[in-house]
Amino acid sequence: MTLEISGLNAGYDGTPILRDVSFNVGDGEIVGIVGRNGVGKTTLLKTIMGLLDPESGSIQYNGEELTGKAANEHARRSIGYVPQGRDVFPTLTVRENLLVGETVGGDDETRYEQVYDYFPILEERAGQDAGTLSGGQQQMLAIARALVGGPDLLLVDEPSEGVQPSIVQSITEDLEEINDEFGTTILFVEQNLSVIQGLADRCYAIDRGTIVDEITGDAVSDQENLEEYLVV
Amino acid sequence: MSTPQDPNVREQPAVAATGSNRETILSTKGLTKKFGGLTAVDNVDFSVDEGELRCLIGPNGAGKSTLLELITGQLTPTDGEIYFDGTDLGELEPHERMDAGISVKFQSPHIYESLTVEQNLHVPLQRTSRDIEPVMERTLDRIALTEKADEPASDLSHGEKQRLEIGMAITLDPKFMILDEPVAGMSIDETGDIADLIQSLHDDGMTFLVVEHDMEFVRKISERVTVLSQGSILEQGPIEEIENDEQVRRIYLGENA
Amino acid sequence: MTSGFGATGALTPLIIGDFLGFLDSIGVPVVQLLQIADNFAFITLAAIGLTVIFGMMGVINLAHGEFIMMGAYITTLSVNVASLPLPVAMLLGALGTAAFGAVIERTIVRRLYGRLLDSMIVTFGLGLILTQGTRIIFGNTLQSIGTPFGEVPGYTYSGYRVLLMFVAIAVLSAAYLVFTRTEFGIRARATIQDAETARAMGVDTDRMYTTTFAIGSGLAGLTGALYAPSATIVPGMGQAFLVESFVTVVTGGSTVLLGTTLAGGVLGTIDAIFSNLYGNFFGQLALLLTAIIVIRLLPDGLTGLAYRIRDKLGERQ
Amino acid sequence: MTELSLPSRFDGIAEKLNGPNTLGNSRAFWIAFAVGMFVMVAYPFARGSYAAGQTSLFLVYGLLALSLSLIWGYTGILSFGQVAFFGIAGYTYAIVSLNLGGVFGQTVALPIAIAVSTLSAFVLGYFMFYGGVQNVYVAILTLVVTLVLETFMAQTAGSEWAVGSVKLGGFNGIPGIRNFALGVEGASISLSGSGFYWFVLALLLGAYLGGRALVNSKYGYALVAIREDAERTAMFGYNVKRVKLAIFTFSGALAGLSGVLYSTWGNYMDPSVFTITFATIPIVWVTLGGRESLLGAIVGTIIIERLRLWFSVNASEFAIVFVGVILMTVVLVLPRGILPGIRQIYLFLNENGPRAAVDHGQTVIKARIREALQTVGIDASDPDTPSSSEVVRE
Repeated sequence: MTLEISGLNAGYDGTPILRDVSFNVGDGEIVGIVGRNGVGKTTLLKTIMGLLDPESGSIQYNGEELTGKAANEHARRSIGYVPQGRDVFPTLTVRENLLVGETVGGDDETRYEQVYDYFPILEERAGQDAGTLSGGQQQMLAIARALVGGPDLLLVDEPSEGVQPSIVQSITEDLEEINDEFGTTILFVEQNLSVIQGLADRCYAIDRGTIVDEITGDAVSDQENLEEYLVV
Repeated sequence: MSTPQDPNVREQPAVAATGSNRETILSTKGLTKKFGGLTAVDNVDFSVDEGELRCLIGPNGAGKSTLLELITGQLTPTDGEIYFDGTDLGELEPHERMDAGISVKFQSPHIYESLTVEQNLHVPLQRTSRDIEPVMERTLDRIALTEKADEPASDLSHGEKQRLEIGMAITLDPKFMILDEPVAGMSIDETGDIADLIQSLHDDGMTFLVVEHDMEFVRKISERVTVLSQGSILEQGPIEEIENDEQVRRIYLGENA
Repeated sequence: MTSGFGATGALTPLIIGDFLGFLDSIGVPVVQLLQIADNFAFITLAAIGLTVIFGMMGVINLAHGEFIMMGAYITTLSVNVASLPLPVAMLLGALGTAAFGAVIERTIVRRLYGRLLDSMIVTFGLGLILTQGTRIIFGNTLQSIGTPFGEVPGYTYSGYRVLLMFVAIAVLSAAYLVFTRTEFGIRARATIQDAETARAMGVDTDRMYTTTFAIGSGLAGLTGALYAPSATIVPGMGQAFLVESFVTVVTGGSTVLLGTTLAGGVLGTIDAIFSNLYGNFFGQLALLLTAIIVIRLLPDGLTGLAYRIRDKLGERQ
Repeated sequence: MTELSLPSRFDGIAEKLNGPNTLGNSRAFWIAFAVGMFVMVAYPFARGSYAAGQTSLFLVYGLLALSLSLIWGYTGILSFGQVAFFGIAGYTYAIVSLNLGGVFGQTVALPIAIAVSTLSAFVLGYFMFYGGVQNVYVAILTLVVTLVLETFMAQTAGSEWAVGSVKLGGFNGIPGIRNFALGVEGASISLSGSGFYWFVLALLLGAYLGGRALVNSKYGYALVAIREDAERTAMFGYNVKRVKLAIFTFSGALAGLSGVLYSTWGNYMDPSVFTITFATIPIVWVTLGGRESLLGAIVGTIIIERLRLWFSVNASEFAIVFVGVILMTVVLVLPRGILPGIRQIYLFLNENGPRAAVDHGQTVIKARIREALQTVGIDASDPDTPSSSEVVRE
């Protein structure tokens, strides 16, 4: 078992957001957390990454207790993070953004080649400020930045947000291939049906900060099962 | 409450008919806001009628908060105009817009943490009322915080803070009330209380613009819904229509159009 | 007192003198340019440590003047007492101040992130203790180490001051390279832009703050070290740098190196003109008025202006 | 206070003076305050006119401290420039009164000096607040203005630097300013010694009570609201810039009054009032006493000045070190100042009794020490006691 979350409670300034969340992600799996806006998806991912201290509960990664460790400690354990809203460093160039994503101390040029293979546009724009990229390109950069660190587990926060549908499609395919080629485990949160169906091996539905359902196997491709948790 | 004496008051432009015979209180024309390479609000023509309770929904990053901040004046538009009650808001500073009759509850509770509940209410209240006491009592009662009037606001629960901020905003007795996610992080009971509060204020004639993700809540309070997507208005109409609209479903599901 | 620069020490002013003479002969207003360059050097060197700490961490270090004084004292004492060669003594001055800065960040400044005004007051208190502590330990003044190089032939200008102009450019360039070309610098800039995301990328932001504060302190120490040979070494000497450094922070805006360089250029020119014509006070007054006007017109100082121009040009392309 | 003995009258005034924005609104507080005032009034009888005259400097400084408490403590704007307005008024008073000469000259000089400092504050404030200058930038700009004034005044030694018949005098400043006097020739009062002391005490009392009325008024709510959250306050329709400018200007006037009194107290003005050291002293007073308390500002002033006097006699070298240490310790250990601290202890004792207070004190001190140790890398965690931040919040 790669990632095991149990009894997680978290929130901001005493505002409870997550209530008793438990689930797990196996090695090499692609797992989606699905739900509408404002149900706690981003908070969940931030808590797993160590950007937010949980009030209670535990986060275990490869058998090691990560609860209470700082985010940079998570990153050192080969957990990559793609933040919500294409959060790139806007006045750093594309190349500099990627450099920040390298695991500290590691310097593996081949990873850059792999990343540029997936996202050739980033190589073209390597010297350009990240803030000047389009929404879709920023999303690619955010994923690429996590990839150059050579993650075993990739946490992706709404890869479709603010990205044009045609590009959403290609980003979905890229993530799928990354999982295939490097065996990277992926945990993503999303409310975009086509991304969920295109990517997830299985899903957990989340509502009001609690896991309300698990959808596995063929059930994922059945739209009816997901709509309940996504549509207005 | 004073009305602004702006010499540049311009006539409000004709607005597209909204299918209602009520007066338009707020309208935007070609409103656009760009952040670097991103267009958060894209050429939006939007209007709200007097006495209406309008909800604004849309996926994350659709530009909802940006639109609100353009109306309150916290952000300056890249292009376009906003008219409120016959006045061009373009030249007005945020506090002048509030004087013109707009009031706002921010997304995350913005209250004076180190002051007591009563002191918090006192700050907006002293601007509009000569006789503070009765209004204070009524407001405390309305937001159900009478018991906690003397407690520091920092000791309140999240739901109570949200209620307090709504209470502070309504003491200004605004014509137009903006609520940014009024029930975020609230329990089901608290959400119901807020819905009742908004309904009763609306019955008293207050106009509302509410951004909210909680669709149950939207269903409970709203007459008309505007759906924003990628910075543009995708659809507008009664909640039942919107919920069954194929295009809206696609946006929420992210299917390729 | 040997300058420690060896044979180049004797040659430098001659070479500079010849070069300036050549410029003069082709009609370049050498004297005026020297004055501007001298002021540019003083202003950028006075400000660099302060702006690095402010720009990177948002903390105003009001002990900045005292950090400069510390650099000067370590340098002077290293030469006078330990008889170290001047360049080594200067290096010690910078490194010693950097180490002190690291300790201060760990013990005091760290506890006041998010309380900016309080961090100003505490660093101010630290400054008072440093000034008076130095006075109690070392007395009212130290014997000066004397300015190396002498005057530039043909000009009533200290050769060392001319050298400092080049040093100022070198320090700015070095700082620029560190913050744009090294992994440390890129991670530091990422941390300022978005500390949370930087942490999620594996950057130890706490250590980043300590290092940045140490670098800023070290740069202040270096400024003190560089001016040690040409200044009177007294405990209150840091105050001579305060007006210039604070005005530079205000005028420059948020982007550290670009802001400092731009502000140094603009303010250096203004200061040179007004100081020469009307004296030190009018120089400072002109700086202050420039700062106020810049703030009134440009919310993000000269950096903001530079970015706006860049954006305009970008849009046209 | 005999004319206030009518209960209804007292309640009416008390209503204006009392409020949530000041510490000490109880009857007990006002009784203690009256006792304190009585001691202050009686002081010259006990110690003689000369001592009273010397001590009146503390009261003059008290006005300066009040001006800083209003702008910094209540509105959240850290001004290093209070001494600038203090000095500008002092210099103006010197120049005008010495040029015009006589008691009449002094009488005319007083409003002019205060007007000049008020106008200076208004102009600087306008450029800052309407220019969008905030937070640390305000602190820096006001500090720079002060330092530039020092440079200016220090270089006025030459004979060309004179206004009318008064030479500015560079480092030596302007000597020969006469004791405070008001009136016209033949019908005037001149104040020194005990007389000056009582006069300043009355002004300080008036400023304090006026300040209390101000901060507990509508305006005071606006100030506190701006300190707590300026953006939220603007969203209630307050013109934040205008309120900031108004209070900055007013506090400049108060600092100016203090400066005039200072110049007549010492009979000279020199550029030392613009030095960075002097610019800090008001911040030390207010920090120590409690910046969000008007009385705290005054008490802090008297404590610090008394101690500085002691140091200057017994260990003058260490006076500045002491000031620095006070600044650092108070901000790090007791950020709200001693008066609010004393009040908290008083309230705690009232509620829980002395035994619990001692226990609580121990817990707090342990937590603080552990925190201090942790910052230097020593982990002295003790699972039985709550974390320091929790304790401190109580």
